[in-house]
Amino acid sequence: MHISPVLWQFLVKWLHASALFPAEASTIAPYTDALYFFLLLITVIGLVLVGALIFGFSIRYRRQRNPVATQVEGSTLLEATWTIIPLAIFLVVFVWGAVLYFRIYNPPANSMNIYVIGKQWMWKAEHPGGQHEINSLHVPTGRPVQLTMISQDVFHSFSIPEFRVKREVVPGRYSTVWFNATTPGTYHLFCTQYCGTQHSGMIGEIVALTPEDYEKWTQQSTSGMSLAQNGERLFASMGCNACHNGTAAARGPSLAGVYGSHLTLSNGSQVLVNEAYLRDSILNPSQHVTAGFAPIMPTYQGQISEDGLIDLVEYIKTLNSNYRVQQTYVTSQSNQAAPTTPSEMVKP
Amino acid sequence: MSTAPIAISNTIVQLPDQTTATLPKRNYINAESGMLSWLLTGDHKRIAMLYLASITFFFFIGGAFAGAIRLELLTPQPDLVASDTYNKMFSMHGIIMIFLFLVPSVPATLGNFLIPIMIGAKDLAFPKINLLSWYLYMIGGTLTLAALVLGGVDTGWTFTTPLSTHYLNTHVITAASAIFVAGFASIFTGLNFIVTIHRMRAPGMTWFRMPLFVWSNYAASILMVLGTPVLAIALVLVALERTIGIGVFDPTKGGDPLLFQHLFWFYSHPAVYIMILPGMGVISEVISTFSRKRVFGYTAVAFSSVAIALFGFFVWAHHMFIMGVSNFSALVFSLLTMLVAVPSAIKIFNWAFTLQKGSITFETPMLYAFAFIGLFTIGGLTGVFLGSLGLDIHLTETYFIVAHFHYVMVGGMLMAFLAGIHFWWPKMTGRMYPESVSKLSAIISFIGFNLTFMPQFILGYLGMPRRYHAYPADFQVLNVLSTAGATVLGVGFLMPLLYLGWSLKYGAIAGNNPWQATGLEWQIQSPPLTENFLVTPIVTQEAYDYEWLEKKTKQEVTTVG
Amino acid sequence: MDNLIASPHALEDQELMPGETVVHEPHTLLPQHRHHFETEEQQREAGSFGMWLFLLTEIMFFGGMFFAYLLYRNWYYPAFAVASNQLNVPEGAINTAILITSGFCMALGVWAAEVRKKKFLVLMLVLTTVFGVAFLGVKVDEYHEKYEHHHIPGASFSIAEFVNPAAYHIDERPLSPDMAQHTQLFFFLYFAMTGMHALHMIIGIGILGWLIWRANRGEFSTGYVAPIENFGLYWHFVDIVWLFLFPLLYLINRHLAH
Amino acid sequence: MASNPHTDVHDPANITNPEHAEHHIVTPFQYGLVFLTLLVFTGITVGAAYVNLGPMNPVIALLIASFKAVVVILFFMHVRWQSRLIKMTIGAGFFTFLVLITMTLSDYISRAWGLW
Ligand code: HEA
Ligand code: HEA
Ligand code: HEC
Ligand code: CUA
Ligand SMILES: [Cu+2]
Repeated sequence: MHISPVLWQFLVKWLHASALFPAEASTIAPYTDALYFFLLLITVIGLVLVGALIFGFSIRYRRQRNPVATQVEGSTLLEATWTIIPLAIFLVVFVWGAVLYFRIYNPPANSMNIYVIGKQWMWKAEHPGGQHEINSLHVPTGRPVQLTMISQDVFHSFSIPEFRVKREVVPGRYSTVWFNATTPGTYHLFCTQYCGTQHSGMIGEIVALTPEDYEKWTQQSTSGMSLAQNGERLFASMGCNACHNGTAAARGPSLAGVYGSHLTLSNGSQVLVNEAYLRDSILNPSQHVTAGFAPIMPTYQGQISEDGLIDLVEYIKTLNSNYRVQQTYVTSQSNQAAPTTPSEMVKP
Repeated sequence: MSTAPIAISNTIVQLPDQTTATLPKRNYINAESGMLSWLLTGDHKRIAMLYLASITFFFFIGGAFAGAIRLELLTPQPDLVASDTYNKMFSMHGIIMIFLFLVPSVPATLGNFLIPIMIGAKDLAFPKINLLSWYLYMIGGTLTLAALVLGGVDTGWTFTTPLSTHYLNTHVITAASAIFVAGFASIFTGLNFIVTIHRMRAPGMTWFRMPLFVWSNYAASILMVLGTPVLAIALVLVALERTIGIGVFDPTKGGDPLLFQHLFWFYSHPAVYIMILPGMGVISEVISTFSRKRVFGYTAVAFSSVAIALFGFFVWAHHMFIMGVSNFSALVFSLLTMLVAVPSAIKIFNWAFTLQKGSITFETPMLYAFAFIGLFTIGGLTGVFLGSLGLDIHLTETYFIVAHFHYVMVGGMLMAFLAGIHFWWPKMTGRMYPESVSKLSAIISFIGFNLTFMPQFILGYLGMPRRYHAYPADFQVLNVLSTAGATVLGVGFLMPLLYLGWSLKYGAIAGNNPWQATGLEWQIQSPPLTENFLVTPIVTQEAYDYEWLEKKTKQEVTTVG
Repeated sequence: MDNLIASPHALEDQELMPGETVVHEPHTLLPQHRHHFETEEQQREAGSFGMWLFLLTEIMFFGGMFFAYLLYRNWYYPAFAVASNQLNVPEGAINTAILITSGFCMALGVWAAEVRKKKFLVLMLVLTTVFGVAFLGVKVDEYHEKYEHHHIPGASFSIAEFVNPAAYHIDERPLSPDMAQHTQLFFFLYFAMTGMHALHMIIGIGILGWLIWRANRGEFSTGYVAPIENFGLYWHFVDIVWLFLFPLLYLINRHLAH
Repeated sequence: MASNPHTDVHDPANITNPEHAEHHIVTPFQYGLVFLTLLVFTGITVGAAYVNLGPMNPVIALLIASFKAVVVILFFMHVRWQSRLIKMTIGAGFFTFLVLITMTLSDYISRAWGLW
């Protein structure tokens, strides 16, 4: 819906100032709000209509004025009207809502990725550069940020009202959401899915920083090890490289370049290798056996934490050539393992 | 006592001369006496009264929890109770209100009492199963109280896995079995209604002569019979998972937690229509009676009940939009949600047009019915907000939902229940409730209700999550309003308890048909005889045929007692 | 829709109505007639309709488990196939036959009641019970076997046989440990479904005992067949559930086993 | 028991009330045929399981099971001679069951479609 931008801003500012309305701090927010106001309008119209009918008739046909009722059977025309008009309105709402849904859940290709782990009762964010945060999340404004989220125990839900985005954080599987913050500031972060005793304590803050400030922040809070570097260590210490060493004699397939590729499985189907697939093939390897290999890989279910899995996944994502795999024999000091600055963190 | 009902007066109440009137000598209440005669009764009317007493009891327990919740939320800090206590409070509030109050509210009390009479039968088809249903309900209630006394449950009423199966060590199994047992109570009620409506109608009572109340209860019964067992099996699986922990719902063992959600909502979405449909039936009766007019578009209203019941089975995943159902399913379920909203809209407009050209009076039931229409419209349309995929992302799991469902459940069904209780009180007890006090309480509840739940819509859009024990201080003002409203609302709900109790002894004698309504139930004495009809009625008139009633009233000399 | 709309007993009773009062003259009605029904016919039809509605709830009740089975069978097909091969097909097949026989006896029982042959009715009910108990007996044996092989889900569940079948002289390909873990899901569903089925049988046998007692007193040989008929519906429904359980649980991927 | 005072009071002629959809009595012979059919198909279903039919194995098994179920419903449970109401009731039950299965399954199947 197109309200004049001036009017829109006025309305939003005014509502916000009277604390009846959350700030619009992401690019999505105006879209959500537009649908919201449209629906509010429909509701008000519907309510006024129904109210007018009820009160109008009540006054016009009250016993004192109309002592004898006139029996009416019904009217096909009228009834068709109030079947079709609401139906049409609801269908518009459906289409609009569906478009919005895909806008919110379909990240742009160039978004930067941050991992989020939910557990009773805290949020842990892991930036690709290795910065860890608890119950807070620093993001730059002006560029799309995708969150890849997973829960270690029960359902949680990651909600940023000022951005109008929210997504369930599910145990056992990655879920994603993205946003593009517009205004620097500090915003609420809530866990909105009931998750046990301290559910209401599972809150935090979203700090949206200008790109420059964000740059500064990443520099200051780096732990020195990127996720991929952590993953590299794990890869060695868990013994993965015993099989995945990229040599001809290796019992497992080479993982170089596997991310983003299409694999053929032994049952003939094709899969796209994404984060979820990588995670799953570490935990349930026999679920999808790569063609040409025996199902000998052991399961790591219960042996690697979700953090560790994220590290491994990030590491595997960075393996683009056999050369890197060879390198894993020596725990590398390489700073090539993963980009530390956001500008390089572009998803392939 | 005047025979013609068309006196120009403020009220159509046709009370017999109070100086000479007495209650009928023989009626279902005094047919037998003693505790056992109630506990072992097969009479649908007595079972209805048993149900009425028990659901009222549970309503006030649930209401007490609501009061405590609102009190805690008065301040942003977690100060009144501990977190897990708070969680137990809203869980018990939800469980009690839904399974022990709202689901049985209209069907098991008014429906039980009236359906056989409305279709001209002497009782429900299976009186013993009807009684069994009440006992199951009581066992369920007792188990719930046991779970409460033993220390409570904190799953929320939705029992979300894997939280409920692996992460809570409260009395989940006790609560689950309580719901399991109470579920069978509602299955048996529904089964009884369906058989009765199909098989026991009086001669001449065709389907399209049945009062709309019967239609809507029929539709709700279908949902009870087909939906509830799925909830039962879901709860059985939760209990098994909790005790032996196999992993049907546990992702670390290869199970899918969403499977539980599918099974749970397969029941619980139809359940919301179990909760609203019988209330809609009440509204049809009340609106028609007090505007003295046949319901506008009888067939459309009747079929829309059935349509709601049918479509109600196809939309459950709208409770799981962001929980990980596929995008394809989200789309399908969102579309179907839009479709299921239409029959409700049809009903609203048909009721509004029933008033047109009527001769309207404003007794208490009518006030409640007006409240229903307004509040249900708000509640229903905000349901459409939630059904709209993109908006649900922002609104789900916030107070917006809490407001939505209180508008439909409290503003809708509870108001309809109160409308029905007032409307049929004279029939059930033989005595009138006091009119002006009850009007006052209707108005108080209406104001209190809006004050309580309107701010929650705003809170929801601001992002305040539901099931929060403590919240950021910026939300306080609206929460204070809400708590204030709840206090008013509490008064509004406490008043009927008092004056209805009072009226049992001191209320005016009602006579057979104080409202001059057309239903068969109004053509027999109040309170009715155990066997309802001395002579099985032969139905020749349509439902809501006020001309027929007028003729009939003119002919007969009304006697009471 | 027609027969829904017509009141089922609208016309036949009309002449009676005006004079009829609530005080029934007992000699016009059977002892089992309940006061609130107009006719025997109405009571009978209400009874069987009610029974059918109850069976609908049973369909949905088992339906939830069938869906869980369907889902996990597709997800973990190898585990389900191998675990299914550990079930005892001969015993399962014999049990199917036993149950069908029991259902057959029940059907004959209904016939006996209809044609008022008391002795035959009692005999058939007894046979129904006997076959029902036999079914449960076989089931107990199967459960016991699962117990011995540590196939009962829970703490003592062991996947050893699936990971290393050769060591147990089982002619199967080994499963990887993580897939083998999912055999537990199979056995959980196996026990939940057959257990729930067995529970229905046990309840049924209890009712059968009561019916035999009543039949023996001659209650059902005077044309009052409703209880027998309705119980028959229940019993046959329980059979039907088994008719699906047997192929679904026992017969997954049998041809690869040997 | 013939001595039971209740039993010989009155011959309940209205069990086979002519005005009503007559109460059909299935003969033992018919039951016997059904019984044999069921046994035979049980044999077939076991046999079919040991033949490699690829993805058709479960389909065949389910078809046979459904066939047997229909036979039981029609004959043992007398539905063939029942009123339309009963038939519709049973239909409604299976319909709802199918709704549960198909709509839920469609979620699981379409999850693999990613954005679609
Ligand atoms: C009585 C109970 C009841 C009723 C009747 C309804 C009715 C509806 N509900 Fe509601 N709902 C609940 C009880 C109920 N609900 C509960 C308890 C929850 C939360 C459960 C939990 O999580 O704890 C819930 C949650 C809920 C959700 C899930 C939100 C989420 O978790 O994210 C959704 C989403 O689609 C929804 C939608 C609807 C819709 C579309 C209707 C429709 O049926 C409404 C139809 C009615 C109307 C549309 C109004 C009449 C229309 C008019 C007068 C026309 C107006 C005029 C014009 C259009 C011009 N409801
Ligand atoms: C029929 C259903 C029903 C009814 C009638 C109500 C009635 C009320 N509810 Fe309820 N509510 C639910 C169903 C219902 N609720 C459900 C299903 C949930 C979700 C639970 C969950 O998340 O799992 C919920 C959740 C819920 C919440 C959200 C809690 C949270 O998410 O943290 C709130 C908060 O305001 C609330 C408030 C109220 C209020 C103020 C009333 C008022 O209308 C109540 C008014 C009545 C009274 C106040 C009683 C008056 C009597 C007395 C005060 C006397 C007391 C007597 C003694 C102490 C002996 N409810
Ligand atoms: C015993 C040898 C072995 C070990 C140890 C092992 N793997 Fe594997 N892995 C395999 C084999 C063989 C496959 C291919 C068959 C399959 O998919 O199961 C494979 C497949 C994979 C795949 C799927 C991608 C592809 O190309 O098929 C990933 C990702 C993977 N392994 C990661 C790991 C990680 C991470 C570790 C350590 C934590 C690890 N593996 C340890 C043998 C092994
Ligand atoms: Cu985590 Cu709520
Ligand atoms: Cu719903």
